Amino acid sequence: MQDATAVPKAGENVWLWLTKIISGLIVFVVLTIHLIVNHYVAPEGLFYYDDVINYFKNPLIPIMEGTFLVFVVIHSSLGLRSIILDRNPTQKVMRVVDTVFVVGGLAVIVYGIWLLVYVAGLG
Amino acid sequence: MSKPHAIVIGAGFTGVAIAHDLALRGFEVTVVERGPIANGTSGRTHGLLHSGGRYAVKDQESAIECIEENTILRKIVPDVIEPNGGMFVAVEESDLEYREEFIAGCEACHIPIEEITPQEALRLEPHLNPKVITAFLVPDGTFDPLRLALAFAATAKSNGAVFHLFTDVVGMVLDGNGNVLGVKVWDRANDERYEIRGDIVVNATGAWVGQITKMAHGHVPITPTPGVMVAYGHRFVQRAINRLVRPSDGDIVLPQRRMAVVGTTSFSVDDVDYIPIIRDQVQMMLERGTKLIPELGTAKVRGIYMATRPLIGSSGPGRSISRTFKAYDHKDLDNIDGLVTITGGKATTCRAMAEKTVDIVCEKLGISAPCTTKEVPLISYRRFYVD
Amino acid sequence: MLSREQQGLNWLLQWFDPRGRSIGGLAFILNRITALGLVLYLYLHLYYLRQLTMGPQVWNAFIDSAENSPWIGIGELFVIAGGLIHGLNGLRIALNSFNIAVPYQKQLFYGLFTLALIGIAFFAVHMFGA
Amino acid sequence: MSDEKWTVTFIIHRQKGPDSQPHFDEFTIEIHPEEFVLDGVEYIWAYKDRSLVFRHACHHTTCGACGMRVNGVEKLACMTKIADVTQDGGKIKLEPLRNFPIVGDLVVDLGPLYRKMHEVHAPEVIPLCASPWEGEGIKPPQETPKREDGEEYIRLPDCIECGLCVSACPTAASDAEYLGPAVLAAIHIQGIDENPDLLALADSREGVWRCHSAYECSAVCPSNVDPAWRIMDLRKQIIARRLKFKK
Repeated sequence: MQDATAVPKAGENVWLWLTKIISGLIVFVVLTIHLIVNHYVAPEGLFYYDDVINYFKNPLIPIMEGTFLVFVVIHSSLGLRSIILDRNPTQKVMRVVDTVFVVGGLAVIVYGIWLLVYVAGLG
Repeated sequence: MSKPHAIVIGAGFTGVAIAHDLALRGFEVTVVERGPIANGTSGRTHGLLHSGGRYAVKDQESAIECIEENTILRKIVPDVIEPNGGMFVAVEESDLEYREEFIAGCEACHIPIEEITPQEALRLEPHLNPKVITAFLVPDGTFDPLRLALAFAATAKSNGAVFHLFTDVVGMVLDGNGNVLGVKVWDRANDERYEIRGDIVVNATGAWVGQITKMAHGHVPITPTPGVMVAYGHRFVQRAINRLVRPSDGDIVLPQRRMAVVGTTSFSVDDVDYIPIIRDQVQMMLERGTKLIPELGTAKVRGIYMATRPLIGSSGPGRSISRTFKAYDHKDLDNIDGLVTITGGKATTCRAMAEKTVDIVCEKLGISAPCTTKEVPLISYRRFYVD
Repeated sequence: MLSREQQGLNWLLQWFDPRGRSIGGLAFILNRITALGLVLYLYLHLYYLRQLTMGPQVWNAFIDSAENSPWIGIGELFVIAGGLIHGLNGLRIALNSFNIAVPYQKQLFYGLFTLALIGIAFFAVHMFGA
Repeated sequence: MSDEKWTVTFIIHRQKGPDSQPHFDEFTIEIHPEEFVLDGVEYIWAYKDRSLVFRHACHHTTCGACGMRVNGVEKLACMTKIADVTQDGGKIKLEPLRNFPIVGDLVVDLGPLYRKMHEVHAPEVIPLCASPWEGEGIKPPQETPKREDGEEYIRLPDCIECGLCVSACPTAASDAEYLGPAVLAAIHIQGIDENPDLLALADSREGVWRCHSAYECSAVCPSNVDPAWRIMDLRKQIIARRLKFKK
């Protein structure tokens, strides 16, 4: 244990926390829907190419998967970030971490949506 | 001229109060303590800030010291004290025999008391034995033992005193004539041995003063007199409840944080480093305690502990020895210069003990500096760790 | 304070060592392990999905190779288990963060963890049964 | 109460100075099962090994000095009965608290905790009514009769600054600047409405959001502070204020 800094440090706050909790809840809800939908759409499992393409024919599916992607990236980034925070990095390191998460997260989302659009377009 | 250097052995109440007083009077102060702050008798005190009522009949010298120091401590260190007063209660007809003596004694010692009806006593303290016959309100209080010591130590430290904790005094540095020049110490936390030299060594080791004076080939009459205390996990009362009797065993119940602490007994021992808990005495505490607070009988025990009072003198049963204190200059006692011993007393009177001791030290060293500890408020105990 | 060097990997031990931990501490350990596992899975998953763009042959070959390996099935069950444990415990933490049911966090954990176990058993039977 | 003593082996963490290599020493003693772990430690110091250092003062849970890990779990040694942590012929492993600098053997420097408590101006004494004291954990205050002079009763707070919560906290394990359970509880007790400085601190990088709900603090707290509950309540309060549900 070290001494507290008299000045409160930025880097974690109520908004980040609420975002983490809400994105987590959305992931939880979408995942539940995903499991139920899958059970009805593809009771034998969703493996082979044609099954996947068929699955994506319904326009609601890419929307659902896209929502899942966006919020799971947000939730996991904030989660990883709080684990990194536990190692008490300097504010400078934290700025780099934040940049990596924002740029990387956006890249992953763009890639994922491109993939969704591409696969949906195959049908 | 450089500051005179005083070495204080012991960081119990007396030691830290002396360090505080010495620092205020311009000394360079080094405190050597074999454990952490207040690990001996001081830490294990009952925690009663005496109004003096307990001693008002048989030991008026102590009673007067208590009421004076009680008032001062409330003023200079309010943040370690629960200042909620105390109550002396008679629960048996025979207790009433003591009533007149008690009133007269308190009056003689200027202890403000107020007799209240049993109904009022039970309204104030609903857990009290409903058989209460009469009750007196007195200005007792409760304190946190470690934090009281820390507050003195913190203030001393902020005035330049240096504390060597976990450091045993293993011998004296003597000159050719047997006078004390300093102490040989053993830092047990780091396992290092070294010497500290000073202009005066103050032995404030309470029940252990004999061991220190022996190292200088001196002696002090002392009767270590332990007593047992039992802490229960429920705050039954808001003020210190005393039985209206001559000081006896198990006749005080104190509130402290979320607890009630019952004490105490009085017996003699030879070895004071480790005193086993005596089961019969714990049982007696419970029996006597329930006379005051019947619900103690069903309460959960949180802690049982023994503390060793350093009573002055070398004989006689513990209860009959005065609770007052004495400071000795070993020049007068054993023709050993450079060593002063203080012992006896009570937690409540630690500031006065320090004043008296430092007066002797100043006189010995030819320093004229008045004591100001009555007026100087102590800083927060937490600041012992801040600087 | 211990310096980074003196601390060594002590912090890692303190995060994940279950000895002497109470229910809440065990829940924290599970939550952190499942979190790390799920993140790893998420990014591997996204990476392998890229093969969907390479046409049916590539993808189906990939699926076939995966189907033949018993590890993939076990891995999938781990992902489902991780998701269930992390998700259900996440509900508990979310509720607690609005100071709901904090005094009952243990019971809540037992309840939700039982639910997770039932879910895991269901999927295990579903995937490997029959 | 039987006078039968048990034979118990204490396995004690030894380390001289913060930089030396730690090891364990074993001491086998006869001790009454109803005695406390701290009594055993003091016995070992008195008769077995004078070089042992350990913290203690009040021996009845009001001072918070004797926190240590008993068989891996944070305890106040003064209130931990031998019979509750071992059996006749058994062992007791004693280690210093975690997440504080080591001074030696079983002694850690609680300074960082005291300094943080000082920085959040945690009250040293509180009005009785501000601190509920009935039962285990946080419960509504029980009606206490008014004083004879109508004044408030003043009491020492529940938190004894023993550091057990900080030692048990997995976040404090790797982030020494995290305010930690005791300090956050001290903020909660004072109220963030009345203390904007504390609101800012609680809602900062070292504040309440860093808690991972392990609830180890409340599990080991010997003094009914229930820091975990208080941290969660702080979260609720901060969310309400930031979302302007409450001015």
